Amino acid sequence: MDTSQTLLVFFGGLVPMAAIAFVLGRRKALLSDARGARMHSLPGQYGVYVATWMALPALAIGIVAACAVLVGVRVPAAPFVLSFALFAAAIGFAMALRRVEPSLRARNAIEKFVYWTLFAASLVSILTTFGIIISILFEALKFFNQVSVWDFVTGTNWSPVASFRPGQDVADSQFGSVPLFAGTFMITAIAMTVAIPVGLFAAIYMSEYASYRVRTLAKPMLEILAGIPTVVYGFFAAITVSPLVVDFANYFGLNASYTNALAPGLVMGIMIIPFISSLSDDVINAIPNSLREGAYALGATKSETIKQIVLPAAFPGIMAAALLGISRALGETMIVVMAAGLRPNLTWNPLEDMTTVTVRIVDALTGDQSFDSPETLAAFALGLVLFVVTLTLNLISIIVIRKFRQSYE
Amino acid sequence: MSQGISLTPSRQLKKRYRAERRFKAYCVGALLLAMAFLVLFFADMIRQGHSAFVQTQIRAEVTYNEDTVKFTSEAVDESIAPLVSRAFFRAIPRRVENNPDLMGTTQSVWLTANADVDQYRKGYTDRLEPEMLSALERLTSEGNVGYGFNKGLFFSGDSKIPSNAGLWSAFVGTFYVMLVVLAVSFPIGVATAIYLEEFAPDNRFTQAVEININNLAAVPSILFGLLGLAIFINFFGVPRSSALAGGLTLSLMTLPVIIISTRAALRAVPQNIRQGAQAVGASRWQAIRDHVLPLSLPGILTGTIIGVAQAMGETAPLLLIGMIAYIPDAPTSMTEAATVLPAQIFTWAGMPERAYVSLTAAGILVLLSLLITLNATAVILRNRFERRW
Amino acid sequence: MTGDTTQVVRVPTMERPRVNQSTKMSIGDLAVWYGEKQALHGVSMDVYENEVTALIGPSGCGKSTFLRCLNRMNDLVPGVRIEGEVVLDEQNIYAPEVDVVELRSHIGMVFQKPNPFPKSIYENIAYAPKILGQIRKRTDMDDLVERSLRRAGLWEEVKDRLSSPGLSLSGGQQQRLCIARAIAVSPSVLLMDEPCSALDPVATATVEQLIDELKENYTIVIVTHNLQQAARVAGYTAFFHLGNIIEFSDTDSLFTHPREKKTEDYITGRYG
Amino acid sequence: MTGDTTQVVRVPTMERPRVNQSTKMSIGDLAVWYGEKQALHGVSMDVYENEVTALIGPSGCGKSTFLRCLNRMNDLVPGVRIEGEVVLDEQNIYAPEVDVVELRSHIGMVFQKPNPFPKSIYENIAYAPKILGQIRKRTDMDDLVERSLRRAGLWEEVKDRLSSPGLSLSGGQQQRLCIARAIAVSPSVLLMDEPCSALDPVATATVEQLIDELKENYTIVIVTHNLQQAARVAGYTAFFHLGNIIEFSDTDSLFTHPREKKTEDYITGRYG
Amino acid sequence: AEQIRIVGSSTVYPFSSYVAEELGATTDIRTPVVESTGSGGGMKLFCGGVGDKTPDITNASRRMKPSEFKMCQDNGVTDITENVVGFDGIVVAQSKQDDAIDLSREQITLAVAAKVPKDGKLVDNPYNKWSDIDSSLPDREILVYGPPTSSGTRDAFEELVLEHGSENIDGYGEAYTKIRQDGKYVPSGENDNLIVKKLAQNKDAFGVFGFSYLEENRDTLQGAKVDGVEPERDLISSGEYPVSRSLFFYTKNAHVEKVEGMKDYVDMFLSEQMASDRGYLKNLGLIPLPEDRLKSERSEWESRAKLKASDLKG
Ligand SMILES: Nc1ncnc2c1ncn2[C@@H]1O[C@H](COP(=O)(O)OP(=O)(O)OP(=O)(O)O)[C@@H](O)[C@H]1O
Ligand SMILES: Nc1ncnc2c1ncn2[C@@H]1O[C@H](COP(=O)(O)OP(=O)(O)OP(=O)(O)O)[C@@H](O)[C@H]1O
Ligand SMILES: [Mg+2]
Ligand SMILES: [Mg+2]
Ligand SMILES: O=P([O-])([O-])[O-]
Repeated sequence: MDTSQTLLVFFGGLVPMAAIAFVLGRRKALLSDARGARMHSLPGQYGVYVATWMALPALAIGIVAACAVLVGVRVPAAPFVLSFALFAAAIGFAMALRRVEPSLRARNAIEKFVYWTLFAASLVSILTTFGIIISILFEALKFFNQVSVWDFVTGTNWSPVASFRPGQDVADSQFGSVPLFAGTFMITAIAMTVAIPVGLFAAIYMSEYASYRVRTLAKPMLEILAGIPTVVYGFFAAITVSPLVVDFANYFGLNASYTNALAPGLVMGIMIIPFISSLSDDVINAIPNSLREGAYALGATKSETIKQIVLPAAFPGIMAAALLGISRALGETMIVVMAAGLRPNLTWNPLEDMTTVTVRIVDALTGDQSFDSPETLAAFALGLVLFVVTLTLNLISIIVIRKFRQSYE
Repeated sequence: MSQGISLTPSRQLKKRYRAERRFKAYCVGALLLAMAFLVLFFADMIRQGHSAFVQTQIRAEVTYNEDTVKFTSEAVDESIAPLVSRAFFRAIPRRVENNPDLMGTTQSVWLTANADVDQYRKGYTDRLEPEMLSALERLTSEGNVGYGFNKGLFFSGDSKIPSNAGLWSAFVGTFYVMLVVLAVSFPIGVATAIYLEEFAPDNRFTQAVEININNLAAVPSILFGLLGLAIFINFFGVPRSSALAGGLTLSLMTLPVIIISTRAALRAVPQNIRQGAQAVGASRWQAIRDHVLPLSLPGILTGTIIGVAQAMGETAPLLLIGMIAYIPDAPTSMTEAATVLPAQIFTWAGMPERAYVSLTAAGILVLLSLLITLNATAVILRNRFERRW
Repeated sequence: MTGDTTQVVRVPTMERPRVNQSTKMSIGDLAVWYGEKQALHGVSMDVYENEVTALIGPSGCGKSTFLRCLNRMNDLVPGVRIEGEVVLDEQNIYAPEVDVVELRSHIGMVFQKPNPFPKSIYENIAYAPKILGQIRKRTDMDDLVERSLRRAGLWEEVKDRLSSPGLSLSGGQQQRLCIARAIAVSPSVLLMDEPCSALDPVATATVEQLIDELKENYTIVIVTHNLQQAARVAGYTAFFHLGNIIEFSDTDSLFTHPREKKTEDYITGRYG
Repeated sequence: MTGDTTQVVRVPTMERPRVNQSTKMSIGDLAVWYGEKQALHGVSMDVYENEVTALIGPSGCGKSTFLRCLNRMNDLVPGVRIEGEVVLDEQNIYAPEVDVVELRSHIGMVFQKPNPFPKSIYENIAYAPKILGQIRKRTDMDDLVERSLRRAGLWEEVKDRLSSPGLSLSGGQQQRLCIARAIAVSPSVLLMDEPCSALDPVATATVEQLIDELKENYTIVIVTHNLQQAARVAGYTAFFHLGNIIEFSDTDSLFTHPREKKTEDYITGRYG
Repeated sequence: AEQIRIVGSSTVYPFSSYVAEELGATTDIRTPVVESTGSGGGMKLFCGGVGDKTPDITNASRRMKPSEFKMCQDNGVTDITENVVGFDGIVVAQSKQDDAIDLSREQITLAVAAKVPKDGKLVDNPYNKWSDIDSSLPDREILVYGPPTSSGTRDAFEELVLEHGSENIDGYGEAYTKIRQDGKYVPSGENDNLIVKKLAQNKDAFGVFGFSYLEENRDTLQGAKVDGVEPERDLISSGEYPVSRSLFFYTKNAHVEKVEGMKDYVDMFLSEQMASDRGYLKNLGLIPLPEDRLKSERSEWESRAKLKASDLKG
């Protein structure tokens, strides 16, 4: 029996059984009700109670067995597991049905079940974070077995040697990640130079000046910017903006590479505008109107009120929004994969090409090096650092925003 | 006693008003800049992509006989054959097989030209051999060359022959992937949101979960790709490149979006509705199920649509789980290899042939119209059902 | 008006029988904390059967908190801690074996802001009897809906549009709908937290009259910030201040001969 | 208490000179709409110089709306429409040539909830004189800050911590800070919208006393929901109801011999 | 499985996917899925085991490494057939508007190696212009766009040009190790339209990439002669052009019977119509095998010749 058949039998058996359990549980409750007993819960609730107790043990066994198979532990054959599960279901059913009595608090039991189900769902997000960490950590550790963390973090030279043929000396490789992070930060800085002023001023306009109609028009427009997929931005950066930057640079007698850092930086900035503007918009709107009125009542003009009262009050929130924007820019992949260079380059000149952490990750994992070569493993090390950096930024800004919101609630 | 105070602007106030106007101009300017970019972007995409929606077609006499089934390029005139897309010739044997009546006939049909001819006519490249050029000129003067709607763009799968390449398999793949995303992230996301908003005690653990969710919403997408590769494919053995693998990976990315917007929707339902229900003897869950959820449904759906739209445009994680590959046939199940629209766009963007540039832009236009439709639906839903309490 | 004149505000009160009342609820040493903050400091009092008891006091003194302890609605507030006992018909409702959901179906509650469910008028009334399993047959339910609406004095106004949304009613009608909803499950006690403060004078009068009728069958506890309202509808009044009961007695004596200085200061408008 | 007894609530009032007052502001036929909804229906009244005028009336009757028309704060509400005239020192403040920003610097305002800026105490006071360009020198500013705080009776309490944030003060101190802030630019009229409703009794008493002192130099209009407060602080009182002025006269007569039935019903607590 | 899965080299990917498409279009077999994972990544997946979830064929732009072969064996992938399907020339291209140029491998080495001999010692590469290396070369800045370290093409370029070059340069005492990092050699994506623009715009620059890419952009690019030989198809095929490598694919024989169409796919790949000198893949830039070599590859395939560890040594 293959997996899908097993699943079919499993659920094919479970669903009708649960239905029967429901009917029987409900019937028993109705009977005692008819006999005049004062039932604690509704008859249907007893039905659900019995069905749940029937299905739960079977599901538990199924899940345990499935996990065991996946992890590679030897388990009895599928038919055996199946019959075992059905047996457990039958026992659960019998016990639950026996307990259906007027004093049984079926509603409370269901309530509990719902609670734990919801709770279990909320664990998925935690598991996701663990999943990310696990999937990066082990490979990253393998890498750090070969390359010292210190060299990785402080080295300014990134030049892995191909490890295709036997005899190539991998020890000649250098994995100094500074140039990669420098490139990443350069592009991020360019992006934020675009995104923060434009996003913030646009947010101010929309929350303080714009009429209702302008706002209902402009907001969705900005949301479109947020909805454009990054692969599309990447194409635009590579095909349209990069050549434009080169032409511009040439016009001023400057030399620009086709994979300059400026083009992806600019486009990334545009991508981040809506993040900044909508977060700032939130934050500015959270400033109570009473502060504005206080300033107006003293004879302040609108811009004075905004600049001197609203913005300073909103500053922590805006700061946090900017941090979130930065974290997004650091981790952005498609734009730089398509439009930034591959050359680790430590420079201040944004017209030169430079590479970024995410570009390197993608390049190493989709490139030709073997899976256990240091360069491939380096991708995980880079991923780990990236995760830690963005995690830190996210945490700071999430906490700041929470605090900020609380202080104005 | 202040007598006769002046209520007209003083000189100093006039100066303040100038600063006022300047500041407002910055704000308007910022918004206009963002809008201008949007316009520029769309104009550019349309400029690059519009031509891919039509294709050069050439009318020619096609002869079907034993010979031409074998040596397919002889089915049309020798001078015309080099202008016609290879996709036509290679399909001749099967076409005859499926429709034996064709055998021995000669028909005048419109054939799709190959990419070189197409690109030449659209003014992108100029590299036709002299014989081809003269043949093309002759055909044009005879009225046997024209543009036709590029049906293949929508109804055929990927191809290495640009004139034959289309988005169909990516459409179907996207559909499957989104099914998975919905099936996984909607129930889990809504359940998580209900738990956090309605049930969770205010303790460290809950706070950790909340912060974790907000963090997940901002974790670089490429890291989700690493997760998909390590956990779903390598550990759980989900088939590589499959809609299931892609969908599960994207589900985890969509989850925070749905959770956050569902929580907002739940929070918008006034507390007194819950209290009213509980005060008449409804349990907590009954109050939520019967009153809160129905009221917050529009908000939940809006968030879900936006989350799905976001997932639909995601590419980076798919790079790592094998969905960026040559997959021309539409998948027929969750476990078959599938590709999605943004992945297809990425593939085309990297193709060396020039014809793929406009195909890429056309693909982008198609994807964007899908996404904008989805988002517009969400906005309309939100405006329609938004309730002020 | 020069010098220290005294200004007279008339408060009419109504006739009320002065029989010896039996105790419906008895609250003993009730203390409530919200997190670190203590909102009630060991409050004790009795609620008499088929009587209206008013709770008055300045804003934030704990009236609502006290009221919400009587049907354990306060359990829902995160971080709340409650000590002491509330005995309803000889049973402490804070005893571990008490099922709160069950309890609340015996003690109805009406809130400050009318909060009908965003459903039809009919469903507003029918919801609770349905989920409590009290009524199963459609015709029984129709009867119950009519009976409840009649009691709340709303039947004539809405009988032709039972399926229109509860929110389409005016504020006063909504509040009476909420009262109808509360009495549909036949509770024995009715708690009301400033039920008229969001209503206009006409609606207020209607609701006050309704309260007067309901006390035939229900024990009613009402929070109000309107002293005159307390004087008009309540047989007994408790004056709260900073989480303590300062004075509790029959309404007449409390208003005419307050025993405590604080009470007097409050009812003469020196603070609040 | 049986039968139709009358209950007495004492309202102490203070000595007040009965001189003929000159008019500071004169409101003529003021009507306000919020969108379709009319909130004021042609209200006319005078505000006398160096007097306290109280506005009373049930919730939603238009008191705040009226008050906010006096310094054109209502202009800021989206969708508002205002008709009629408000004359300040012989000039209609709704005339086209009037500059609102200039106007507001002449008419101070204090709000229901204390709203100090999230800045230091010093900066809270210095903010307006600075942007208005009234004071340039640092020492002048120091003087002004001290003077304003003294007037608001706050100087002694805060003189050692002028640089700590305004929000670190208690509610009553914050409200006095807001008053100090308002008088720092030497307005001629001071508007107050329920300035004590968020304060405790002690803070309320301090602010009331402050108002009493300020009326030496300022014309004050105050909205209050506390009838006793109106009686305590105001020389004149206007009773609003459903967007109309029902009655406007000196406070004593309004409370002791209301001319209108509605006024009487309101001050005796039949509604509101 | 009902669908053939092919992974591996990005260099072979265009040819492989073209054949896949042809197979899908002309027969009832489902079009195989072709993923470009790089030679190394392909080997990893391919050698991961036998069965549904593993690929049937992997392409490679180099031979399987013994370590990879061992991994295959360990995972039960024991019956593998190896085929060469053609050659890939690695070209040094420049703008068509430049003067034609002839570079020796030694000159290229001196231009891009990290260390070069100077006065008997190995020093950091001092050359900025080609004319610094040899006065007969043009007065052009050295600027080479070439494959990144993650690419097999880079590896081949280093092996076939730089190692070879360094061995022939006097004074290059130790083995060549590295390409210079000072910006004269710019790693660039291989399948990147930008590289064409870069070369068209910057007349100084050279680009290093696969022959097929030059073929596709003949209208703007020209190839430099290497050691006096033009990068022409025939010259690469005959081995006269010095920088070329073989392209391989490996077939998992255990799957041939189970996966519908695998045989047809390989047959088609090796057919006249595709791989021969008159075949279609030529148009995509594949350098076909000489006729007899192609025949022998076909017979290897027919007999499902089993790859042995000893084949891979040397
Ligand atoms: N959920 C809560 N969390 C924290 N503190 C609370 C909460 N609810 C009430 N409090 C505090 O408990 C005290 C008593 O509040 P309560 O609402 O019982 O007063 P009240 O007498 O009903 O006032 P009001 O007349 O304004 O309704 C107040 O100081 C209030 O701030
Ligand atoms: N911004 C607004 N938009 C629409 N309607 C408003 C607005 N502000 C006030 N109103 C309405 O105008 C009427 C008068 O409101 P106003 O705030 O002036 O009353 P008020 O007498 O100050 O009441 P309160 O004592 O509750 O403060 C009310 O019905 C109110 O609902
Ligand atoms: Mg209360
Ligand atoms: Mg008001
Ligand atoms: O993908 P490669 O051919 O360069 O290994």
